[in-house]
Amino acid sequence: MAKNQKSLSSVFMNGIITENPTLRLVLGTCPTLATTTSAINALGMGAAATFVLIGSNTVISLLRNIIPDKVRIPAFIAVICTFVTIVQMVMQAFLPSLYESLGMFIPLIVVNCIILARAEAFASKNGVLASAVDGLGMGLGFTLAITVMGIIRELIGNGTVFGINLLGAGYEPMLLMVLAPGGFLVFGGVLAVANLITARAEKKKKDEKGVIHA
Amino acid sequence: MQLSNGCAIISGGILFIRATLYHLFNSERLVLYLPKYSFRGGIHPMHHEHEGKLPSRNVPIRDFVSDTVCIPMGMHLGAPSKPCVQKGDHVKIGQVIGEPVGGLGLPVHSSVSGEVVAIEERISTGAAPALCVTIHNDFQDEWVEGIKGYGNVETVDPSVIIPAIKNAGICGMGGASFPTHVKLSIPEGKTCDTIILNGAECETFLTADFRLMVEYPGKVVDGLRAIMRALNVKRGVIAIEDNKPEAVEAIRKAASGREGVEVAVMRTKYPQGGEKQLIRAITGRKVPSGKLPIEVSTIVTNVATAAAIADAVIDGRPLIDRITTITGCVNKPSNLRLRIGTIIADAIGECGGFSEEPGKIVMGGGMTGFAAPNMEISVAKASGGIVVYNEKKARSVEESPCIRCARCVEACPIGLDPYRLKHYCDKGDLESAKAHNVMDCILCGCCSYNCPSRRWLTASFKITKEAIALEARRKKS
Amino acid sequence: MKLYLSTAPHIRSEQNTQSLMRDVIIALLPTTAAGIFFFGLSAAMVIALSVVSCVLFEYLWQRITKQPIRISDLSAAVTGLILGLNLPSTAPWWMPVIGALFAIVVTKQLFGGIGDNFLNPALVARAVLLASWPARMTGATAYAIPTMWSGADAVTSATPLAGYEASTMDLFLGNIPGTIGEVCKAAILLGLVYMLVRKVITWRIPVVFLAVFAVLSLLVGENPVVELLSGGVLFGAVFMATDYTTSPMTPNGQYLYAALCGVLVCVIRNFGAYPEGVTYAILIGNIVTPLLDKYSRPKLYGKPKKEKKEAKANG
Amino acid sequence: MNEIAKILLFMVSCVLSNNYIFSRFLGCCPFLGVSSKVETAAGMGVAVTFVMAIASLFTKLLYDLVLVPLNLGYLNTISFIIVIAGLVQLVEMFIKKASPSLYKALGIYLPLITTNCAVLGVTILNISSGYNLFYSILNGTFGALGFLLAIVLMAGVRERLETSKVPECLKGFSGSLIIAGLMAIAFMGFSGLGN
Repeated sequence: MAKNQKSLSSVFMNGIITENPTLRLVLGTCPTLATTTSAINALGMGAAATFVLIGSNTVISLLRNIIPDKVRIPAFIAVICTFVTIVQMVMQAFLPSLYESLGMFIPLIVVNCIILARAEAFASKNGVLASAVDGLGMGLGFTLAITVMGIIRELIGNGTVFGINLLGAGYEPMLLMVLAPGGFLVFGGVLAVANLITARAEKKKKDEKGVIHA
Repeated sequence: MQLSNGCAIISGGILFIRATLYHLFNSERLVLYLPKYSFRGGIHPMHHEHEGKLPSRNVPIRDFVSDTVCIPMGMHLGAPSKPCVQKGDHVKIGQVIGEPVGGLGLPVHSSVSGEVVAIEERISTGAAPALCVTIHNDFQDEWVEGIKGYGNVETVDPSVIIPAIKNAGICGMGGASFPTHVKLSIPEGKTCDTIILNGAECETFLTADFRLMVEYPGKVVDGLRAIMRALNVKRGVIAIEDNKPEAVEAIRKAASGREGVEVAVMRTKYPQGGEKQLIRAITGRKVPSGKLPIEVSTIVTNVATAAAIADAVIDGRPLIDRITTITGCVNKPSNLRLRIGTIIADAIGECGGFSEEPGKIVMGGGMTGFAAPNMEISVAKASGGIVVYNEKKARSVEESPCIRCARCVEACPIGLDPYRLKHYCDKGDLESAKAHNVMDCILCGCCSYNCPSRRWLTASFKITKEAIALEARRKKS
Repeated sequence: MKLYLSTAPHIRSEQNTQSLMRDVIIALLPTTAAGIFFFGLSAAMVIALSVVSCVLFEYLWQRITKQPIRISDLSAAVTGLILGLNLPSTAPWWMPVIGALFAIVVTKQLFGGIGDNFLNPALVARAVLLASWPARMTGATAYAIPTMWSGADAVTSATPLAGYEASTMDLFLGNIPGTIGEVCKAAILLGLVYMLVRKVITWRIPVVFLAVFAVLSLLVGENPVVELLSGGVLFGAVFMATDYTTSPMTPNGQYLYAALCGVLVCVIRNFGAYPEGVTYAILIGNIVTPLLDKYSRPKLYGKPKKEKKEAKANG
Repeated sequence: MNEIAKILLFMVSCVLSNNYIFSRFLGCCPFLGVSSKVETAAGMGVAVTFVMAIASLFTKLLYDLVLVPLNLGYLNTISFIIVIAGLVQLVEMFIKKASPSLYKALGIYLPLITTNCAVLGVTILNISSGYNLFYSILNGTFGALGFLLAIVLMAGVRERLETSKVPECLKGFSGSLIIAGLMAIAFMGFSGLGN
C-alpha cells in the first residue's frame, strides 16, 4: 500500500497528462463527441463530470473497506448514480439552457467509463485525499481535452469561441465541424496529434537513455 | 501482311464454325454450354502482336546439330538419372548414358555420337547445378545397335506401348516434364475415357508445336492413337487454338479415318493450354481442387510428346531431339530441331545471333518460361523455346501500390483473389494463404501480366506454394 | 553481357497505373470542355484550382512524410479533376482548396495513399463542402440559362430536381444549372464509351447502377429518362462509382454494389432531405465494399460441393 | 395504412438517419473497441440488439407502472441502470450456454454492455421523447440494428485497412475515429429519411 502511495501532485498530473482519460486512455468517447459542438458545452460537460468524479471517488474511497468485493461494481454505479442525479437536478435548476443543450449526456455520465474506471482502478485502492485529487486531476484532464476540442469545433464551425466572434464577419463557418462527422474528425485529429507528441517524447527519452547507456 | 491477317481471321472463323458443327452432329458428348471451347478468366497476352509468334510462325523446321552437347541428367520431374558412361568413352546416338533412378526416373540417351569429354555439375536447366554429361560430336551419326520399333501403331500389341515410352525416356514436353509412362499408368480404381492432346500452344512467342502439327501431323495422330490403344480409350481430342488454322487443317486431314480422333478448335486465349482449362473446355468436367485430371477420367499430353511417342513406338527411337522455337531479338527467328543438350549459345548462333543487345534470355514462353542465368545452359526435353528479350523489355519494373483495379481477379482462370492472396503470401501467413486456395494456383501468370501496378503476384504465389509443400514434406518426415 | 533474371511472367500488359489514370483524364475531357463551354471561365478556374491543389497536397504530404513521390501516377490529378467537376462554377477560390485537403490528405493519404483509401476522395470532399456550405454548393449556379433560374428560392436545388422544368434535350446536352461536370450528359456518355473501349472499366458498375436506378424511378412514379438525365447520377455512375480503389473487385460484388448505389440514389432523391443523393449513395456503397469483397469471392475452379457446405458449416 | 407507413418510416429513421453512432454518439466505446473483426463485431451488435430491445421494454414498463405512480421519476437513471445490469447478466449466461465460441469471442465486452451508453441512452430517450411502449421497443430494436449495421460496416473497413500503410500515429483509436468521421459524412445522406 505504502509503495503505491504517490505524491499528490503526481497523482494530479497523472490525470491531466500521463493518463489523460480522453487523449491517452480514450475513455468516455461518447460525451467527448457529443458535447464538443461548442466550447461552453464542453466546459459544462467537463465540469459536471469533474464534480461527479471527485464526489464518487471520495465516497467510494471512504466506503472501500465496507463494500463487499462481489457487489462492488453495482455499488460503485449506485454511488455514481447518486452524484449524477445531484448534478442533473442542480443544472436543471440553475443552468437550464446548458442542461438543455447537453441533453441526455448528463444522465449518461453514469456510464461514462472514466468514472467507473477510476472508481475501480484508483478510488477502491487508495486513500480519501488521494482519490479526491485523482478525481480532480482526471476531471480536469477530461475537461481540458474536451474544451480544446470544443474550441476547435466552435471556432471552425461557427467562427466563435465561447460565443465570442473571433474570425470576423467575413468568415463563412464550416458547418461540418459542428455536425456529427466533425466530432469524429476533430477527436481523431487531436488524438493523432497527441499520439505523435507522445511518440516523439518517448523516442527522445529512449535516445537520451541510449546515450547514457552508451 | 494485312491481307494474310484477314485471311487468317476468316479461315479461322470458318474452321471454328465447321468444328462446332462437326462437334454438334458427330459427337454424343455435346458440350452445349461451352460451344467455344473456352474457359472463364484468362488473358490475351500480346494480342495485337499475334502473341509474338509472327516472326517464327512460317519458318519451316530445320535441323541443327552442334559440335558439343551437354546433356543434363535431371530433365524430368523426379530423381536425376545416374550417369553410366565414363569420361573418354565413345558413345553412339541413342545409347543410354543415364540410368533411371526411383519411381519417377527416366533413362537419358546420347543425342549425338562422339566422345564423352566431361561429367560434371553445372547449371543446366534449373537454378540449382545438376550433373551433366558433355559429349563432343564426331558427326558420324552412328546409331546404337538394337534399336527396333513395332511398325504400325494400329497393329502393335497395346501392352508394349507404355514400356516403349519409358525406354525412350519420354517426359511431358510442354514444360512440366512429368514422366509420360507414369502419367499413362491409370491408378487402381480410376478409369480413363478421353485423351486430350494439347496443341493449343497458348504461350506467347512459341511456334514449335504449331510447326510440328503442320509438318508432321501424322506423327501427332499416331502418337495419340498409340496412347488410346495402350489405355483402351475410345476418344482422343486434339485441341488447337483458332489462330492456327493451318495446323487444324493438317491435323484434321491426318486424322480423317482414324478411329475416335477428333479435332477441337479452341478460342485463342491464355492459358487455353492449361490442363484444367482444356479439360473444362472439351469435356465440361472440372478437375476437383487438389486432384489430378485422371479423377475426371481424362489424360492430357502435349502434341510434341505424342510425336515422340509415335517415334518410340514405330521406330523404337528414343527421345534425342526436339523442336524448339528460337525467337525474339535474334536475326533469324527459327524453329529448329535441336539435339537434347544443345547449348543455347550455339542455337542462337544458328539463328544468326542477336539482333540487339540482349537483356534477358527466357527458356520457354513469356508467361511461364524461366530466365536463363547464362548462355551455357542446355536445351532439355521440355524446352519449347528460347526467347531473347532486348535490354529495354528485360528490365523489370518497380512494384507500385495495388490500386485494387480487380484485373487480377478478372484474369484468374482458377477463380482466386490474387490481390488478397498476395498480401497473405508476402506476410508469410501460410495458413491464410492455404485457406485462400493458394495451392490451386496454376502459376499461369495472368494476374501478374494484367497488373497495372506491376506487382509480382505469381512470383509470390510460387514461393508460397513451395514453402507450403516444403512444410508438408517436413511434417511427413 | 548482363542478363536480367526474374521469375515468370516476363511480359506485362501495357496498361499501368499511369496509363489508366491518363485514360480516365482523357475520358473526362469532353465533360470538362462542356462544363467550361456552359459555365465560362469561372468553371475553368475552379477546375484548375482543384487539380493543382490536389496534386500539390499529394506532393506536400509525400514530401513531409518522406514517402516516394507518386504524383506522376496521375491519380491525384484525376481526383482533382473529378472534384472540380463536382463543384458549381460559382465556388469561391477556397472551396476547391479545402475540398482537395479533405480529398487528398484526410481521405487518401491518412489511410496510406493510393489504393488504400476506402472512400472516393473526390466524393468525400464534395460531401464535406456540401455539409459545410450548403448555400454555396447549391446556390445559383445557373450561368447557362440565367432567365430560367430563380436564385432566391433555389437554395436547396442545385440541379433541376426540384421545381425546375427543362426539355429533355436541354437535360441531355447540358443547358441546365448544376455542377460543372454533371450537366452535359452527352459528354459523359462519350467518356463512358472511351473508357469501355480502352478497357479502363468494365460495363458492370455503370450499367447496373443506372438500370436499377431507372427501374426504381419508374416504380416510384417518376419519368426514368428525366431522372437519369437530371442531377449527377450519370456522372456519378460513370466516373465516381467506378473508382477502382473503392469499388468491389469481384464481379458479383460489383453487381451488388452498383445495385445498392442505384437503390440509394432513388431513395435519397425521393424520400430524403437532399435533392440529390448520388454523392451519398456512392459513399455508402464504398463503405459496404469491403464486406462485399469479403463475402463475394469468386468461385474456385473445381471446388468440391461437399467441401463448400462444410466450409459454410464451419464458418 | 397510414399508421403502418409511419411505423416503417420510424424504423428506417432509427436505423439510418438517426443512427446511434453517427448522429447520436451513443455506444461509441464498443463501436471503436470491438470493430476490428467483422465476425466479432456482428456478435457484439447482435448482443447489443438483444439487450436494447429487452431493456426498452422493461424500463418503459418500470417507468410507467412503478416510477410515475410513485412520483419517483427522478430515480429513472439509477433504476434503469440496475435493470440493464441484470439483463446483461442474463444475456451473458444465455450466450455462454448457447454459443461458447461467441462467448469466447465477445469475452470481456459482454459485461461492458452494461456501461454501453447506447443501452442506457435508448431507455432515457424513450422516456424523454415520450414514446409509448410499442414505439419504445421499436426504438430500442431498430436503434440497435442501426448500431449493428454501423459496427459491422466499420469492422469491414477496418479489416480492409489492415493491409494498408496507415501512418503510425493514426493506428488504433485515432484512425478509427477518422474512419468513423468519414462514415458519418456518408451517413449524412440519410438525413431526412423517415422524418
